[in-house]
Amino acid sequence: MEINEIQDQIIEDFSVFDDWMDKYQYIIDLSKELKIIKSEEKVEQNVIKGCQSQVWLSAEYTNGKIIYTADSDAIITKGIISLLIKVLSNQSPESIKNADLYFIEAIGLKENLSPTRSNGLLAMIKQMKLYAIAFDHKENR
Amino acid sequence: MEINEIQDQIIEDFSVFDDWMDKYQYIIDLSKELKIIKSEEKVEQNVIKGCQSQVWLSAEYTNGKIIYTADSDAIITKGIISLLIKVLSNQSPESIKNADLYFIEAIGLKENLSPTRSNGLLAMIKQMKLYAIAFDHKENR
Amino acid sequence: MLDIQKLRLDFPILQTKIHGKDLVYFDSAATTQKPQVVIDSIVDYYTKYNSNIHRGIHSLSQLSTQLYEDARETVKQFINAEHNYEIVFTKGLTEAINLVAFSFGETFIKPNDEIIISAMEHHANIVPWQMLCERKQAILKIIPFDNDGVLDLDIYKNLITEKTKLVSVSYISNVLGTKNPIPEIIKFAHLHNVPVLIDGAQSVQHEKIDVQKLDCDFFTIAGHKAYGPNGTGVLYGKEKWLDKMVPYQGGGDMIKTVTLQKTEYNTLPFKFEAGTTDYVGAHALATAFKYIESIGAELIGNHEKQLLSLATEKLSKNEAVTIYGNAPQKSCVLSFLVKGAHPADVGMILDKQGFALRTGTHCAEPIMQYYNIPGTIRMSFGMYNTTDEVLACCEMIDRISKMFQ
Amino acid sequence: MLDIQKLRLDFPILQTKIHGKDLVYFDSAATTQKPQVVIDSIVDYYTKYNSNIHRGIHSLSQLSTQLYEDARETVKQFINAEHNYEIVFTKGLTEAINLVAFSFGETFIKPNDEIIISAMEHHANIVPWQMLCERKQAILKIIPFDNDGVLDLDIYKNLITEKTKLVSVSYISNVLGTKNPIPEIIKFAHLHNVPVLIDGAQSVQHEKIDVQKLDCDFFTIAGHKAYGPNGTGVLYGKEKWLDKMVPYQGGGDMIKTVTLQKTEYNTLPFKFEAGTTDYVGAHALATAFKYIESIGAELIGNHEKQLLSLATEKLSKNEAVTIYGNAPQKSCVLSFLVKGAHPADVGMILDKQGFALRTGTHCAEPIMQYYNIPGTIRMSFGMYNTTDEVLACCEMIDRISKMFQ
Ligand SMILES: Cc1ncc(COP(=O)(O)O)c(C=O)c1O
Ligand SMILES: Cc1ncc(COP(=O)(O)O)c(C=O)c1O
Repeated sequence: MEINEIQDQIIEDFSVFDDWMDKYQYIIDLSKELKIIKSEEKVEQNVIKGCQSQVWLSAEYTNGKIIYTADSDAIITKGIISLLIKVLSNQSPESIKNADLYFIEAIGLKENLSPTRSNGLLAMIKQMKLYAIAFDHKENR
Repeated sequence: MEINEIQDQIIEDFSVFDDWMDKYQYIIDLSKELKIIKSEEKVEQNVIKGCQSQVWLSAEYTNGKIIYTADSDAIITKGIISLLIKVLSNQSPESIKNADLYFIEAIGLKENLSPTRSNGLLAMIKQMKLYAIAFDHKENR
Repeated sequence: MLDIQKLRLDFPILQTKIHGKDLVYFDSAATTQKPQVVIDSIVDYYTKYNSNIHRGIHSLSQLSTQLYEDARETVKQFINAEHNYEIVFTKGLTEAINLVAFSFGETFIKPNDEIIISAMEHHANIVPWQMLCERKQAILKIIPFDNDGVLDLDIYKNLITEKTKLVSVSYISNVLGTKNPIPEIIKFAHLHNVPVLIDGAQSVQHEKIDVQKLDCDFFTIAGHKAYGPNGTGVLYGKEKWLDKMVPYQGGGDMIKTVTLQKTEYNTLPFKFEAGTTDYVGAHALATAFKYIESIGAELIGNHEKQLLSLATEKLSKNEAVTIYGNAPQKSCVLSFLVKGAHPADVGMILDKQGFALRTGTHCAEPIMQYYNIPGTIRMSFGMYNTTDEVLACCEMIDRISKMFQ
Repeated sequence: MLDIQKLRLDFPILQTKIHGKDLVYFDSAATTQKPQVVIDSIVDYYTKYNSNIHRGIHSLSQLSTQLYEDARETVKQFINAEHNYEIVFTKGLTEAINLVAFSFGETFIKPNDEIIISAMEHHANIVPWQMLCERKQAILKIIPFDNDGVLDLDIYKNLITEKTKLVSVSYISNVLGTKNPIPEIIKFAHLHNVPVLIDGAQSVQHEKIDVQKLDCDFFTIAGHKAYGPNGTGVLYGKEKWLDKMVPYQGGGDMIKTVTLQKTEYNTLPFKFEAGTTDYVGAHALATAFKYIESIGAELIGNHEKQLLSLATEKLSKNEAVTIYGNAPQKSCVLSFLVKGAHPADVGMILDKQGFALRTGTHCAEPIMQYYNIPGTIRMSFGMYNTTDEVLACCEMIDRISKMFQ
């Protein structure tokens, strides 16, 4: 599926919730689906530090696609990462680089990505895109 | 003359002025009448420091009366000192000690004696009374 | 009894809506909200009296100087200091401690001297001492606490030696809520002629403080945590210490005379108030202290203790909740964790329901290291909180905790 | 052209009566009055947004953090810094200089190193360096000025040696009004790899400052002198210096991790912002800077220069008046004395007529020592002063000076 198709799917999934508690319950459930980063990759180098919670991110490049794995010590962050990976993992560097992640705002999670939130999510998206740029660059050399 | 008579006289003198400029002109003129402290007494020990201007004060005790001499580097302060000396000099320690200097408020100079003014006047009055207490004490021993 | 509903009207921000819900503000340990009188006192100042102090000769400056020195007198009375020149206005509690760390440190601390703090201190009462000890090759010693969050006084007494130069501890822990045995700590230190600094960040807003009765050598206050404005703080110090200490910052007002060769410092308290002070802040802080007095420190403290008991009782019933800090003497804050959830998870969901609780390490990482936790969720109380708010929050925490099981 | 009458309405305090007369405020060099927008920004903050920052998770804290960081961005743009982390909020200019004196001093100054200041500095730019030099056995060297109040650049150039570690001079003298040749001073220092700190107390309120164009290494601002609130200040520092400097105060927010054994410091600018900062003040300061921009720094500066010229012209005609400071490049203040009178005498009578002028040494005693005078009377200008006010004041000074002849 393409990035935007996935995003639209997520937006639809979320549209059934009219209550923050249900939305968060769903995100908590999603956290369990996260493709967890291998424990040997949970190293300093792959950590993205927020003030409150931490995020680990790793990326592999195979067959023209990037596969991300990640983890966080906060469940909601993990749930949101799970969504981000659904959207961006298994896509080409090119499309990741150019992705406009409009679903975040649409499902009401934009503020989780504000720079003041400091939960590492904003930095994580940056890092995901940096991986895409790096692999794209390698590819085109 | 007694302290209060002199005070009443000063209040009367000032009552003719309905303008601050005239009042200050009069105070400036009064500054010239000040019985200036002897230059050899203008020493550190006799100085009363304000933030802005300085006051020197000395006292002599003869025939049961205290004679004050003083000086200041500010003219208006000098004028006010001149008034204070008119009122308190040549009086007995007892009456100086107990003097209520109501003329200051009556002629509108109260704020010149506020602690924030820091022109040394408030400290000077204290010092004048301290001299009175000291001489009174000596007397009664 | 406090009429909380009436009192709440004094705090305009309490009318705020958060995500469409009524704001329930349980973050007063981080900063309290401000009553209208305090806000008004700032507006009034800038509208009617503002002028630089330094005892200028013109009327506004005179007035402004007067208001500033009146504020000092108010603070002096509020904590019952002996002299008003023992009250130094600072920009905050952190600065007050740093001032002592520098000025006391430069004056009295030599290599191998010892300073004692506790393991439950806020970073503001740790880092300045670490920095000082590094600069002076002095040694920082730590009073540990037990699992309930109670300081070990036996160990404390053994820590004091001939080399001890200062003890610095908090009145109340901002994480564990422990009310430390300050009188005992001070008495013992004084037996050995060691002065004691009290981090009073969590103090005057909850109970009447009498620095003479405590006999502390230094006491520090965070204005913004005591219903006063941001950027204000108080350092109380006994004259005998302040007088001997070298100045902290150099500049206007802290000097008697300056030549390019040599400077003579001013008397107390000005020696420690370099530069244009925040005289507006000082006035507003004095207004806050008067406000606390008008409500009654004891009434406020009792009310807050009721809230703490109620919250403790409710949360204790939830098996997924662990409370950190179970000292018998406790006040003003309640730290906890929900099983399976990061503190941020819980804080975030609570926020969506209008509950403002702080999550994280609360600038007291050594406490987190002790319990080996990433942080806590902290409910903290101000005079304006109600039992209804506590009940609603505890219910919400119950609901949230189920989501993570 | 500025519409001064309209602009004056922005400043509520200007409606004040002093001894029954209209207040004529000529003391802006000590502190400026505040426009309504700045006052409102404080009220708004406490009424709608107040919460401690430290990037807490709840909405108010998020909002408050955002407003604080927005303020930093505003300041960054206002002085055209390269990075917003080069902007450190302080409680005032005096603190900003003390911060550099300590942190630069601890990091870079060794015995016999030299620091250069000028003889016309405010105590805030003298005493911290004296204190540092005493602590580090370093040497303070002084650039002299001539009778007109102009720095001697030849001597300055000879003062710089291999041992020079820092030059610290004021942008504009708060007594003499001299606008110092800062670009030249900086260029020469940089030829010798010596960094330069600018005391910008009298700067941003009078003209546009571009720290990148100036290429200064440190620039300091007094918020309350630039239409902002009390208790605020800014230290701008080039990353390359700030980054290497040890922290100044220890406490919350300036750390990355704390253990009882060892602390790791935070990145810029937080490393230098220990404790709860005055985020409300920072926001109000940003509001003041936006206000200055909305009026136009150049228009303000030109208007004030006209006032200065007019006052200079009028007072020069009075033979009993001596003006101190006659540099060709002059701005914002006019210092003078009246023959036969102490400055306080003149200030006191002026006050009775509603004119607020500062008298005394203006915290720059070495200037007084140079001229061998007890102080000066200082007329200083803000954007809200009018030519009518200047004329009325000069006439009054003429009248007063006659009283003392
Ligand atoms: C040139 C100069 N430097 C420094 C200062 C000190 O500023 P503040 O007292 O606001 O810290 C002033 C204020 O009078 C000044 O005019
Ligand atoms: C116990 C304690 N000490 C010190 C501080 C630091 O206070 P401030 O940041 O206001 O200087 C706090 C505030 O969180 C605290 O709770």
